[in-house]
Amino acid sequence: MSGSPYAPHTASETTAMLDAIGVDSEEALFDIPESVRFDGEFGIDAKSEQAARRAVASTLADNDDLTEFLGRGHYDHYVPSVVDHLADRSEFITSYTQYQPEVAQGFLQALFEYQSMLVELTGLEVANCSMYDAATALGEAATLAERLRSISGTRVLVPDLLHEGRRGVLDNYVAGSDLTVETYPTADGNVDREALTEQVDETTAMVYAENPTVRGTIEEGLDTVGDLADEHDALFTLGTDIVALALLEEPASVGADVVVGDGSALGLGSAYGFGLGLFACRGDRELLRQVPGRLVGASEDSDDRRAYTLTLQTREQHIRRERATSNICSNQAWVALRTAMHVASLGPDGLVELANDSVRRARETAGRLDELTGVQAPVHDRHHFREFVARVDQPAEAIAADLEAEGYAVHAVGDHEIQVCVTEANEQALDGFVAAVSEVVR
Amino acid sequence: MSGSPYAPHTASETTAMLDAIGVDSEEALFDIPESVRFDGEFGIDAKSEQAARRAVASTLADNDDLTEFLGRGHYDHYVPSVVDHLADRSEFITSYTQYQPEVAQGFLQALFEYQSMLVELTGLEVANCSMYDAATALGEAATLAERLRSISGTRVLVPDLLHEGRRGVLDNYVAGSDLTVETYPTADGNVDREALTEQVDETTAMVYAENPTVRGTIEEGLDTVGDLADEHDALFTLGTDIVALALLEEPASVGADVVVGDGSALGLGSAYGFGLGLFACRGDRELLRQVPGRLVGASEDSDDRRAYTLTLQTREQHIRRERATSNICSNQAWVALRTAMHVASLGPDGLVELANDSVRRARETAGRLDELTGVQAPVHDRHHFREFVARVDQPAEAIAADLEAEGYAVHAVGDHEIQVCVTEANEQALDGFVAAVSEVVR
Amino acid sequence: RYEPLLSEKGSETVEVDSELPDDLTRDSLELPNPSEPELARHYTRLSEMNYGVESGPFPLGSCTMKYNPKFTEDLAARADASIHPDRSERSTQGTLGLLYELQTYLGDIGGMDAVTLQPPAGAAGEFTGILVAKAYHETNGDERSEVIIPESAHGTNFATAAMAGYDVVSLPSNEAGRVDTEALEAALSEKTAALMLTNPNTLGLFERDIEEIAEMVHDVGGILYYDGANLNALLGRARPGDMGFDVMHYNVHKTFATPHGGGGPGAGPVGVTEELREFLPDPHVRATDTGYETHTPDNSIGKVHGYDGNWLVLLKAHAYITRLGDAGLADASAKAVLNANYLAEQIDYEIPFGPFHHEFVASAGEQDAADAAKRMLDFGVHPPTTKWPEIVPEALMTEPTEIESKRTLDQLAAAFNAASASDTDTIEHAPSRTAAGRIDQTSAARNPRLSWQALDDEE
Amino acid sequence: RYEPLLSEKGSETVEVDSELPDDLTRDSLELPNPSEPELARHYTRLSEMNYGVESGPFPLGSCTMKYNPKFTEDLAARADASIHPDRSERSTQGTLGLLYELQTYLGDIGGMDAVTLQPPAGAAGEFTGILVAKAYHETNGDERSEVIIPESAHGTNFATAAMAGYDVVSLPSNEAGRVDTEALEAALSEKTAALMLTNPNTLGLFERDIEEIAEMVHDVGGILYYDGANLNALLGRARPGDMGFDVMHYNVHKTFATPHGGGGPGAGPVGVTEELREFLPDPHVRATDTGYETHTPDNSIGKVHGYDGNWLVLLKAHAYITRLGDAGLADASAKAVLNANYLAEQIDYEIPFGPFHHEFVASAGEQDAADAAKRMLDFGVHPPTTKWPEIVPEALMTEPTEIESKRTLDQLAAAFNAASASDTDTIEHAPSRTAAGRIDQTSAARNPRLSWQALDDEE
Repeated sequence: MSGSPYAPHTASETTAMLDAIGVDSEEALFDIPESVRFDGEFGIDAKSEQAARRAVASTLADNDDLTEFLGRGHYDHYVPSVVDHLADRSEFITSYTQYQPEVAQGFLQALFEYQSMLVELTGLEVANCSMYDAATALGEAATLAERLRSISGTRVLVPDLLHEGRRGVLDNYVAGSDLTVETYPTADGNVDREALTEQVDETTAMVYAENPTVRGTIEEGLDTVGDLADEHDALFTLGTDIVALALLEEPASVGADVVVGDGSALGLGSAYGFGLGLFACRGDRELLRQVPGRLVGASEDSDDRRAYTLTLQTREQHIRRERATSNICSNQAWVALRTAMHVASLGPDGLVELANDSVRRARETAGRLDELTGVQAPVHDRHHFREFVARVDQPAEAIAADLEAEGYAVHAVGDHEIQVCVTEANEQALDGFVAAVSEVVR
Repeated sequence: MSGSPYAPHTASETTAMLDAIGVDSEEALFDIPESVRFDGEFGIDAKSEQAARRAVASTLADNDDLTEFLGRGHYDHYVPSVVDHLADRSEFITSYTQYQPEVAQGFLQALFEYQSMLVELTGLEVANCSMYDAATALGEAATLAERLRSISGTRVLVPDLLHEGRRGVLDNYVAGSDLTVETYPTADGNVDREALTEQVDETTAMVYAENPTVRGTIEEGLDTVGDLADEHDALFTLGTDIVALALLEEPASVGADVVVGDGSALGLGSAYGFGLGLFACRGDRELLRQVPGRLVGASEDSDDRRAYTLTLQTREQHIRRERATSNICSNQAWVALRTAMHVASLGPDGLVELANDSVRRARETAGRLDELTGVQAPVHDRHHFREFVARVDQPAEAIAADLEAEGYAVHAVGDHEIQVCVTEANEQALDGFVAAVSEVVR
Repeated sequence: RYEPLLSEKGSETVEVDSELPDDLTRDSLELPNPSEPELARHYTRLSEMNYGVESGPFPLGSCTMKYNPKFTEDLAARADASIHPDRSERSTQGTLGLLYELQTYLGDIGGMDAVTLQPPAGAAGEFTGILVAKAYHETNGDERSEVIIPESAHGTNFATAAMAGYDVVSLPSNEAGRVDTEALEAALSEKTAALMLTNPNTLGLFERDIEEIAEMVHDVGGILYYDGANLNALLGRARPGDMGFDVMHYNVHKTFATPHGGGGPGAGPVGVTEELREFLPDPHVRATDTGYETHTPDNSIGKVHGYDGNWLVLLKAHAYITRLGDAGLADASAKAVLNANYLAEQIDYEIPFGPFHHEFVASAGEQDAADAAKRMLDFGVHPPTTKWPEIVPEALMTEPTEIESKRTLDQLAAAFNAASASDTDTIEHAPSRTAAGRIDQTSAARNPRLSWQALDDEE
Repeated sequence: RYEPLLSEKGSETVEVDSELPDDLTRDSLELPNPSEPELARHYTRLSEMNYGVESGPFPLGSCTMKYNPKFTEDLAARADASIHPDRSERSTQGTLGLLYELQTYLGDIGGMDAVTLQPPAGAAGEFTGILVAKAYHETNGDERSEVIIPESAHGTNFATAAMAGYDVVSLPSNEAGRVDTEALEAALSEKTAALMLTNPNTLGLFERDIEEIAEMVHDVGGILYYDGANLNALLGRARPGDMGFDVMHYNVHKTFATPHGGGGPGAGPVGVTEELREFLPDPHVRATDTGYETHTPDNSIGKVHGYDGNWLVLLKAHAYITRLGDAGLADASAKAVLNANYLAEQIDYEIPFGPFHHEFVASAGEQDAADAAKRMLDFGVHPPTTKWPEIVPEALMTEPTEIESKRTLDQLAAAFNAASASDTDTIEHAPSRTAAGRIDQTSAARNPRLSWQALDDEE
């Protein structure tokens, strides 16, 4: 194979094209000084499609076949086959950002529908599909807080249990700003509201809480956190995920100004952390001017028929450059398409049922583990969503390693704490898992 | 789950529809006498998509993971991914026979292109995509011979080595006709032309030969068979496959009137015998009136633009009923679409290269096996295409079983004969295979 | 819009060189040589000029155009489904197990004692069933020469009977659109090999006299054959076996939602009563103590497919039945019948016969049914089957299936009614909003151009 | 044609009951409830109203809209690619191995010593790269406050620098469309943290003075940053690392053919020289004697993604590089440059700057470039990027990529020339043959309706 398999040029076409240009070789078209020309090799052999496929598959096969009971912000829910088939239609997956809306109505409408679903689920007025993941969405929420004139503080308050990835990204996002990040304590998994009350004051730019928390507990009384933020002119940003939104208190009703979190819990399944960041916020003028990411709006075409288009683009980098509300360009549109498809496939009934199952499965599984000698579960005396922390008498790392040898993956989240997440994707393996735990915890 | 997951009716819609009809239950719509009503159960539990998928996959997983060196009329060639993705577009795969050509131009054109590829490959003027497989295509060829007024005989001559499936189907297809099937001998795998000459006379309706043969040998001097049939007003039907057509003598040039065989060697891969029957024939008036299966023809639409349509439908069962040229209705259109895509993906270069590789692989592999103690290969002193028969000192069934235990599948075709087929799908396993053979043949 | 032929986009002629002697090989080969991006665009554009179930309603009577669940495609694409038919049975327990289960499911659903999955299409199923009947008679030393078929039956029935060497006796319908039992009585004799019936028939009417009919056929020693094309009306409500049918075929691409694929592939399993089991095709899958195996039934008719049928299609049908279960299957029929009756209420065309089940046949009346159908295309829906069965003048044979919502049925009815209200000139010049205008069928048949080579020759 | 919103097709409000205390849960939830067939039709129709690479040519300048090989999708769909990021390294050697190999491939291709795959997009790559530069300066105790960016650069460069807390110094181009080295000399100082450059630049011109520029930047202690958006021009011909760049990002969704997905996801790996390796994000994959592991580089900037980046996108890029190899990659660039130059020869619009490589910027002259682009839509092609870079009046920034055939380029040129020949009235009212007519952007922004709830409120 001597060329790109995806370049269609026959030798005679190449010659004809070179003739039309008036040069005698492709080489002659490269205006590159000799001194920086590359004449080495990468050492990568071209392969047939079959061989390339086999090579990549063969390496992938080095991943062990484990049943995962893992969560902590990245979840595996069963994605209906129809989502794969529809999202893979080439008109969707190979298209570009919708700068020519007249030939991009399909994707624009799908994103508009995604936004609308988020509006329903959060109770907020504005949503986008641009955030890479929950962590970067949190970072964008913080810098949004800084940009808002109605907010004067610079302190960002986050729970002490915040997922390390989210905290790390947040630190980097505020690195170029005047913001600082501080933690507030949690009590038995949830916000320690008394302690938080002590910490919030006029210098606070944003209060961040999560529901469910990273340890799977369901928050109680988030409205008081909302009030607290409101009283001190701070942004209240709530972290959650798209399944939990169907069941837990509506963010708007507890005073959330911004919602971030994991959107790809629906639509993508386990993907090694690849996902979609939720982002929704209130819809007042100031926020509309400052919100990061792409927004799709309804409009009309020349025949006065409803049509969709990217809108409020003057916030964006390609127009506003260094004064843009974010540097986001490539985003997660296609994942949002999948998420919307999955939500629509479930419908409100199915989605609420899935959320209820998430409560039930966590409770039941914790109960089964609690019956085992050497395990106490759940550690937190809270309601749980999808996952919970269990105390193990043996060292948690050893337990996790032993379980892995049995074909199961769990989190070791403390010296003697493991975390277990149950969804419909692993529920069928629960009996075997519980048996394996009972073996290894002794 | 209480209903079909693919019926969209909400309870209130069902009620509204019943009201509109004027009945009070779905039950009331069934005009079935009590005595033949069924009130039993099948005992099949409804399942979620996830559970149904898991159940079927779990049973499928009971198939052993073998590397197959199997052929004999059903072949595994690597199907480019693009074929899967394009053929699975719902507009293709969920469409019906093209009775409304104005909304079926896409599939009609694709089938017209398939027909045209077959015309090029066979040198004949007419091709269809309707045959279920090589065996039924052979059966249809025989009954076509009977219908032709230019042919008066009733004897169908087939090689003694004819594949048992093809022979069995042929016997059934002629069961309702005056035709009889006789075998003629082969010599070292190929047609014994002298013996055949003895058998052919004016009572012969059809002579059938294959190239390559079921034992992988390449025929020599097929033109004399063509002449022989021609001289005695018999139809000469040639069996082949779509890869071999790219390399071996053009059927028209050896006097073939009809070509049948395996089309799905391209486009489908190994599918437990599921496939596509090739069917091509001469284009004179008599044959055009008598040819079985669906044909796509070019025409014009009301704006005089080129358009495609099913044509010569008066031959078909839905119009001509018991005087139809075949009872074929549902056919293999979608497999033909895949085959055409695969051919187009290879292009003439790629297809000829694949065919040449098929000759090389058979020769080289036979050579490697021949070096082993306890194996002589190939048995036939012929050129081979893709596969060959090897003589083994040990009983062939035992060799095949021993190889299976090592993870390889071969045919046992005689007491001391195995047959081995090599394509790009198993070539990468050849070293292991030869080593395994060397172990088991001792 | 026009998409050029692949050959028009660029072909290449290669000289065929090989290690074989020259006289064994062809000289050259000319074929299109698109790049993969060009190929993808070509077929993407062609697909956009094609109407499928996911394009809109597809109410073709007797065709049962259901939604084809995607997960069944995923299963069919699995590597462990892609196996060679000549493998040992020991190594193919997964495939044999699924086939055995499907045989069992279909047997239970149809009330049949044994099922073969080998026939690769409905017509192949008919042929298999009639061969079984023939073998049965021959084993009994019984020479029979006729197959009786109602005039409203599917064309395949006639063609199949002829293919099996039988004379066809056509049976008129009575005024109610059902089998005329007096005419049947007259047609039956010891020459009768079989009566082929569809129930509900092509008018959607249940043959209420089915038990009497069965008795009449059996009385003369004939076989009662069930054409499964309309089985979607009866799932979980009635079974051909219970009505007295001896042989039946199933169209899994209709009833069990495997895709029609632009005409195929389908699959046409055949069920028989215990008495006929011994005649089933070779091979037949059965359970053993430890798994599954194939065997040749004692008086097998032999082979009707080179291997074991359209495996991947059968796999999808299995998956569909597994998904729906008893409740889903019964509901599918209930909603199919509900939809047909609701749609019938909404349309202006006359529907002469009833009560119908999953399909009905309206009459276009003064209009040409084919023209009316072309007009419907302009409303973005697929029209019904036209001009058949002939018992209804200018027939519009309509089967919406269970997958349509009330909303979609209302839209479909609007298309019917718009066609109904259109004047002759409009419908004769329809369609006007499709990728191609009305296509000239006559010139296509009069001057057959069946390949791009034929088009080139013309120029 | 119009496809209703999902909500218009039917929504349902469910009361939310659960085992949780009432005050922890919402009261109700209203969402669309389409059946699966309805869902399939909805998105099928929407897809038909969307233009992708397989719909036709897509010559968006600086976007590199290549064909996305299908087999890479198959690999991404494999079950063993669907794993959780918190698994042990021991159990994820397949994923870590592929990531390590991709790091190596990209390092070799860019001439960089170490590569992180964590940034989930090009802009995220820029942010990562600038954070690395910042960490480098801070580690040196060096306070720097400015990032210099040519005015023709991508908007993300400016936004990224600001996001990292830098002041942006905008650099004018010289008459030849390249970096004005005198202006650069004037802009550089010890405040200069970095110069961000694209090469070839957004006019497709190679910055021939790149070595001098690198020396100038390095002389003041600055970091030279390479924006990889235009890397498709250089594969196998030149490497940023060899030109003196210290940091670069790669757009795998451009250069390495992963799909753009209607705006994303992409991936923006970042390569650095040995000196900067210690600042790369956490975690970083490296090889051990027995396999692969992750580690935290000594002076890591920390995290730029919650986990490890857009894994499935990276997997597809790996597969693409594996398929093409050295020869394919070099040919891709050769054909991309050939195509741009050939297309430029065929079009009537003026192209003020050259010699260009994989893209060129034509001027619509008296026409409004955005109008000209709308007119091109009427010819079934996608228009180029418009009105940018501003150095060319009414810019039409055009990048056909290597995947187009001569035939397609000729058709594309015909569309350009038809637009060029169109009168003002025609182009102002274009397009007229698309699913939607010209869409009113102003009213969309003036009265933002960002959800179906907002549309309902309006009524």
